[in-house]
Amino acid sequence: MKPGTLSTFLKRGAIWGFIALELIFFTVAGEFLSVSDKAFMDVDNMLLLFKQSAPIGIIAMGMTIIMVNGNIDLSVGAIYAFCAVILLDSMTWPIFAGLGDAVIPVSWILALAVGTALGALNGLIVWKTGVDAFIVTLGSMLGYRGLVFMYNGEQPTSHLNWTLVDFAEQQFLGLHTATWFLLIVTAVIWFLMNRTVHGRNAYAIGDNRAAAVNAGIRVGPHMMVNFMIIGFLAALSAVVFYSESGSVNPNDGELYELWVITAVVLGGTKLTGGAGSIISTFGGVLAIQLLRKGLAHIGADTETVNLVIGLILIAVLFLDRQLNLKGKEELKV
Amino acid sequence: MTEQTPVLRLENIVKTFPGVRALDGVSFTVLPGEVHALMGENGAGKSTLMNVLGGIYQPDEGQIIVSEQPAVMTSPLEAKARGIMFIHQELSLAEELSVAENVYLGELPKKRFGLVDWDTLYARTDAILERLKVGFDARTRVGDLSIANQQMVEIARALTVDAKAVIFDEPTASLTDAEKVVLFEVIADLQRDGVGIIYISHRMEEIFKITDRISVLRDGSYRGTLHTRDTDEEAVTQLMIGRKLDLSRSESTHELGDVALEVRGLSCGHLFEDVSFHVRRGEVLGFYGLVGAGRTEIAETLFGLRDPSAGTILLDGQEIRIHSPVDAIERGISLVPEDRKGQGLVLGMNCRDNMTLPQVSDLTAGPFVSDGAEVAIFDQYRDKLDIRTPGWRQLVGNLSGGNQQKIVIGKWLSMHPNVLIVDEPTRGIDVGSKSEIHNLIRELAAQGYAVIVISSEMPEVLRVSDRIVAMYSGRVMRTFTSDDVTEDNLIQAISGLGDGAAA
Amino acid sequence: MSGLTKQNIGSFLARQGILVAFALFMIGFTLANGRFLDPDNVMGVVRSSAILGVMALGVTFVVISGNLDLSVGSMMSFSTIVVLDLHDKIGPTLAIPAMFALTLCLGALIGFLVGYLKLNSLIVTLGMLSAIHGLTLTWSGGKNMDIADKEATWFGIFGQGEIIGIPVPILIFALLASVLGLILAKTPFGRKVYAVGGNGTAATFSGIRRARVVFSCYLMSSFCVATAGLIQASRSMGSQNTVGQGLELEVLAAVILGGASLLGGSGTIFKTVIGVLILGFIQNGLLLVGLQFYVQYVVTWVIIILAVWLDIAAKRGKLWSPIA
Amino acid sequence: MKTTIATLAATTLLTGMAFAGEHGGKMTIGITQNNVGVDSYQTTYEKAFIAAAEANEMVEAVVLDAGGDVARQIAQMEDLIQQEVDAIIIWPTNGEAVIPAVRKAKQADIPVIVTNSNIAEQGAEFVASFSGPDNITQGSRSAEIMCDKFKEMGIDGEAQVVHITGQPGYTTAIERAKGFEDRLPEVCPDVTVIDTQPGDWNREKSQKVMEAFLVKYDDIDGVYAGDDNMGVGALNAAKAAGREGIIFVGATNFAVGYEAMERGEYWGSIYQSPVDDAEAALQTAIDVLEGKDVPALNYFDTPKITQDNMGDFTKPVF
Repeated sequence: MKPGTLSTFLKRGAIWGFIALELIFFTVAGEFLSVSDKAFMDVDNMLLLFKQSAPIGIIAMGMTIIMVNGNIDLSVGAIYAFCAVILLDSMTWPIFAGLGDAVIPVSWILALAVGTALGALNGLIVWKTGVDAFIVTLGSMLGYRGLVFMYNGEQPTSHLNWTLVDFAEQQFLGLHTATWFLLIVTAVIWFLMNRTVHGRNAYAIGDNRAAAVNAGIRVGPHMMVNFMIIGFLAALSAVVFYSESGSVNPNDGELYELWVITAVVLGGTKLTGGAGSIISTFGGVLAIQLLRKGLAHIGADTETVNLVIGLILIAVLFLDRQLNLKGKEELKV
Repeated sequence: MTEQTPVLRLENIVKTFPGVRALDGVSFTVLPGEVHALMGENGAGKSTLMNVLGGIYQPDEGQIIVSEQPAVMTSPLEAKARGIMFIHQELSLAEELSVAENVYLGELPKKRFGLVDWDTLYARTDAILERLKVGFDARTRVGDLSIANQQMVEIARALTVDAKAVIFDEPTASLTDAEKVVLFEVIADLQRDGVGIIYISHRMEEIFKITDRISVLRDGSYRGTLHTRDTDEEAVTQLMIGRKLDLSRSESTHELGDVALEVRGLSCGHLFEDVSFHVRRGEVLGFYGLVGAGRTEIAETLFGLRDPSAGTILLDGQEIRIHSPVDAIERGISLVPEDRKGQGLVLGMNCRDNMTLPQVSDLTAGPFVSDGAEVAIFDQYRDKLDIRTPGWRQLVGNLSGGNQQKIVIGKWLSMHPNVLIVDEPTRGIDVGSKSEIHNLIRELAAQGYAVIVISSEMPEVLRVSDRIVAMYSGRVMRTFTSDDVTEDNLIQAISGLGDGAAA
Repeated sequence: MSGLTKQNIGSFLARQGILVAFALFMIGFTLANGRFLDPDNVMGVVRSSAILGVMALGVTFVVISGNLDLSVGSMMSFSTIVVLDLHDKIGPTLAIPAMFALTLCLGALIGFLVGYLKLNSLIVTLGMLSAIHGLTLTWSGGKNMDIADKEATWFGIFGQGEIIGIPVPILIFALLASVLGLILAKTPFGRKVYAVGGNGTAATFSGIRRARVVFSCYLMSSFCVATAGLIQASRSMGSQNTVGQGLELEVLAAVILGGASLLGGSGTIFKTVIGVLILGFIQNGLLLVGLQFYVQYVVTWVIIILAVWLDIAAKRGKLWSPIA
Repeated sequence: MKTTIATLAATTLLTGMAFAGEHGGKMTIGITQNNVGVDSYQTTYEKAFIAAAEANEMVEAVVLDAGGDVARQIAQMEDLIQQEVDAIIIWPTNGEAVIPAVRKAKQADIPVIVTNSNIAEQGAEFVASFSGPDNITQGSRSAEIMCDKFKEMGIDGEAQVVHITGQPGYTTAIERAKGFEDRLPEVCPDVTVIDTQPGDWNREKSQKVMEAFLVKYDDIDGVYAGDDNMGVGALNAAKAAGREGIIFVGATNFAVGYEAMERGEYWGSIYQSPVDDAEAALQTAIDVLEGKDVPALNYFDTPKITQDNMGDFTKPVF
């Protein structure tokens, strides 16, 4: 066990070390390359970092549960867009006309309910048909996106409500509304995963599904609940973001699933399930946003950003494997 | 005993799968405080019966009666709730979770709002671990435990509830002798508490040591129950396979050839150190030791799957280096691995393709694989090894364990190796096929192959080997010849006692 | 074992079920628009499916070997841009082999990372998707690439030419499908691909160089991508940097529709071709009956789930999953 | 490009000495573009913008790319506000979603100039000026080009047109489609638009769409594509199918379109230079900062280009 301790520490801490490295690099490089007079590690800039991490971050928390469970959800980007459409469109529905600004919570709840329902549909299909979650959600990624387009053609769906925007732009104790949502979601999901029976069962199912079945855990409904959670969180992410921006293009949220999965994997969650930590996922989300922000700060252009992000993902995977090597005598398979 | 109320009664259970009558009217009774062995060849219906009992399958006919109450087992949880506990043969643990979470898997103690009650969980688990006299606590991560200790975690599960009946399915497969003793004490404890125990094992010596009665299944039907006291191995075996078995050791009557393989001072990290031995053509060299003694790792090193940190390997007197299985195969070393399903076979492939896999590149006509050559090889070894399969197109996953093992052996025999290494040749294989495979190994030696057999079962090593290397904790303790080996000195050697400590 | 035949029939029916559904679609579309089965239209669908199809052939190898390739779309953009750029600089005779060499290098890199370094293919190819896009943008400076004098080159043959009345892209697709189909079904290498995907450990224990097989699969995939890029470039004689964007998922959908398991070890080239054609005809049929493009997303969704579900159901002999 | 900015920063340091103490002497202008790399118009725009900023020693530019993602664009707006740039130029990914972010800039006293495609009306009050082409007018002009040609050919009484639009959801695509579809019935009431499908600004996609159109309709007289890239895709499809005599009209004259016009295969388009676009945006920003009076809608002219008058225009560089 002893030789493992250091590598375990390195592994757990790796993402934070990476974040520190990014901060140092961009601060130093920013001094030479940035036209801005402001330092990279400015307090306001760091506060923005949290806020800007929210859309991906909120979904990533759900993805951590799904991946710990041994599944994957590729449809989150489409769910995100669909819920945004519901959120903004429902504010103008005639039945809510008399509500005034009271329509806001109603639309929120509606959007969250729709997100949960779409997640539940994914979960139900995975449960009842036994088709692999990758395929099920690859399909619904297309299908849900199709629904988004069918809803309003190719037009953006818009409803700018300034009350809502003002709320979304609020800063409480210096933190933006979106940041609060991110922090609360992180805390709640951490609690769920570490303190509740449901969370512990999620690890057990991802780790050894047969064992979980034998122990009488109802794997099907359990997974469906998790898909509902990620559906809810994708909707919440949409609610938080579109409350502030008020208009959604039908192709919004495309590729979000890839960013979310990247963040979760950077945070060290095993793709095969059974292991993963919410706090590390949080680190993974920050690391990605920091990378984007930092590359923009030092004036890197689009092609460099793509290249760097792709290579870093592979490099992290490689490092993770090196840390897990057991030494020369390991079995070569 | 007949006056007691049975804890568990199975009445006329029938279970059919499309086209197969897997269980055909099975009935038997488990009394409180008895250890009841359930025996049968693989495919006789034991697992199906247990799955019916555990609520994974619903029986088509018949009844399960727990404490004289008819029960419908709808799920594993239902079975558990009625006091029927299972200890599974294949480890069913979540490695990333703690011991406590594994022991109480599926029914973690809850507080309000679905929160885990950690204090209760750890306290209860520690109490159980205390009974099992293990050297780890409830908070240990299961992945950090040895295989044997993981098995103990599995066993700890049986003690979480006031069980009426506990089913042990091959519990000793990976336990050391010392751990077996603890297990048998636990079983005795349960017996004293009036728990009925179903004990499933292929190991006769255990059956005769701890059970009270033996029920036998064959081909899905119930063949009778014997009182252990009043019977012997032969009678049980006959009931199981419907014929007599030749259990005697076939003495080698053939001449030994030259030394085929010699190993000098071979080490691989801490897995094994300074190992030396040799094997001649026509000879079976047995490796005996506990799980984790380094036997399998030696085989893997000889097969190029691990890099040795020191020592030399000589094949026919020539020093060689083996970097990969490809190297090993080229030099005529073959390995029948211990994990048949995980390492030996591609279960989704048909019998022929599995058998010809190592040489498929050589079986070509032009750029393509030659169908005829492949089928010829398959037919030859199917006949030679008496592999029972409807045809070569059958997927290997659908065969019984014994036939699967013969496919793996056939795969390597068809490569005409100089040295054949067989790791746990009969793990999970029923008695009938077991003796066939033992005879096969003897025959191979007689034909001039140099054979190395690794086994954890003493009767097996004693039966097939000409010489036996005893290992303990990565070192060779002593090498026995068939004349000087006894059960006692062999056990001493593999426990790190004995006189070979200096080796 | 007497249940075997019954199961086989069930599995047979389920497999045919996909084809039956496909046939129903074809009939429906034909009734809705008489031109659907018009030879010109059929030829047109096959021709426009050729690019996707050629890529799907390579990905079939990767998927059967138990891995994924999400980088094919991005890599196809790269090939297209590179061959177009080099066409005007060094001429088509040199540009084509140069582009193939560069694309194969990318395939080799992925193959090295996944095969020899044993990194997870989902993440590696996800990373490569982004990195190769960056590479393409760097190469082109973000500009569209166009062949300056489109009349003076024979380069158009691969995308626009016809031989005995059959468009060259279809011929390339058919030729490649036949060759790769034979390789997969009949050669020792094909057998090894199935073995590695079916049980990689057992394959290693049987003396198969697993890393080399995986590496070769990615090399094949990148060869197919380069071919697709060549057809694409030749067809339009000019291209944007994003020409292949999103194709990776369509390709994967086609391969899955064809019945290859993402766990590896099963699938055939023939079935992949069927999968490609199903996608192509659905897309075309919906366009012809005047449905918006996004209806196709929903239809594809339903078809994918149904196809895979029926396949699994046939294998386990039960419609519904036994998971509690 | 990194080096360009590095040199820019370095020269800034040097020239900064000369301006030392003169607060506000230099203007920092941030720009967040829609999606560089998606087509060469945007790429050429970015290069032209950097070149123009470099040429003006009074200007420092922070150039960002939203990659087509609204969330990223809003984040970049926030970053620019936080960095306290003097003015922000935005090429919106979504004409409405960025309004609150624009308002935030306004509240921070940073003037915002919208470039290329405008934001929605509710946002007008927060914007200092819009600089770019008038996409609705462009759509109408394309309709006029097509109608005139039909009249010349004498088929304006029965001609049938198919319409291939840009990427769904993009303001430019929506506005051009609207301009075209509103104007066509006004000038040529008897010409019918028989089908509309998006080509996603993508030549290959457009080619596929056109192939299906060609099978579906025997009689297609005209094709209107949201830009020349798609127009050329459609042209390729028609050529492959051997259908002749179709009038192709596009917008945003790309080099490929220009060449096709030279060959006489493609009838007309709208001439729009990304260099003009970029320079106009930068100039508008400078004018705003210098306190000049700037019109709210600062359109730069995008004239019609057809085979008849193409000699008056140089071949586009993108």
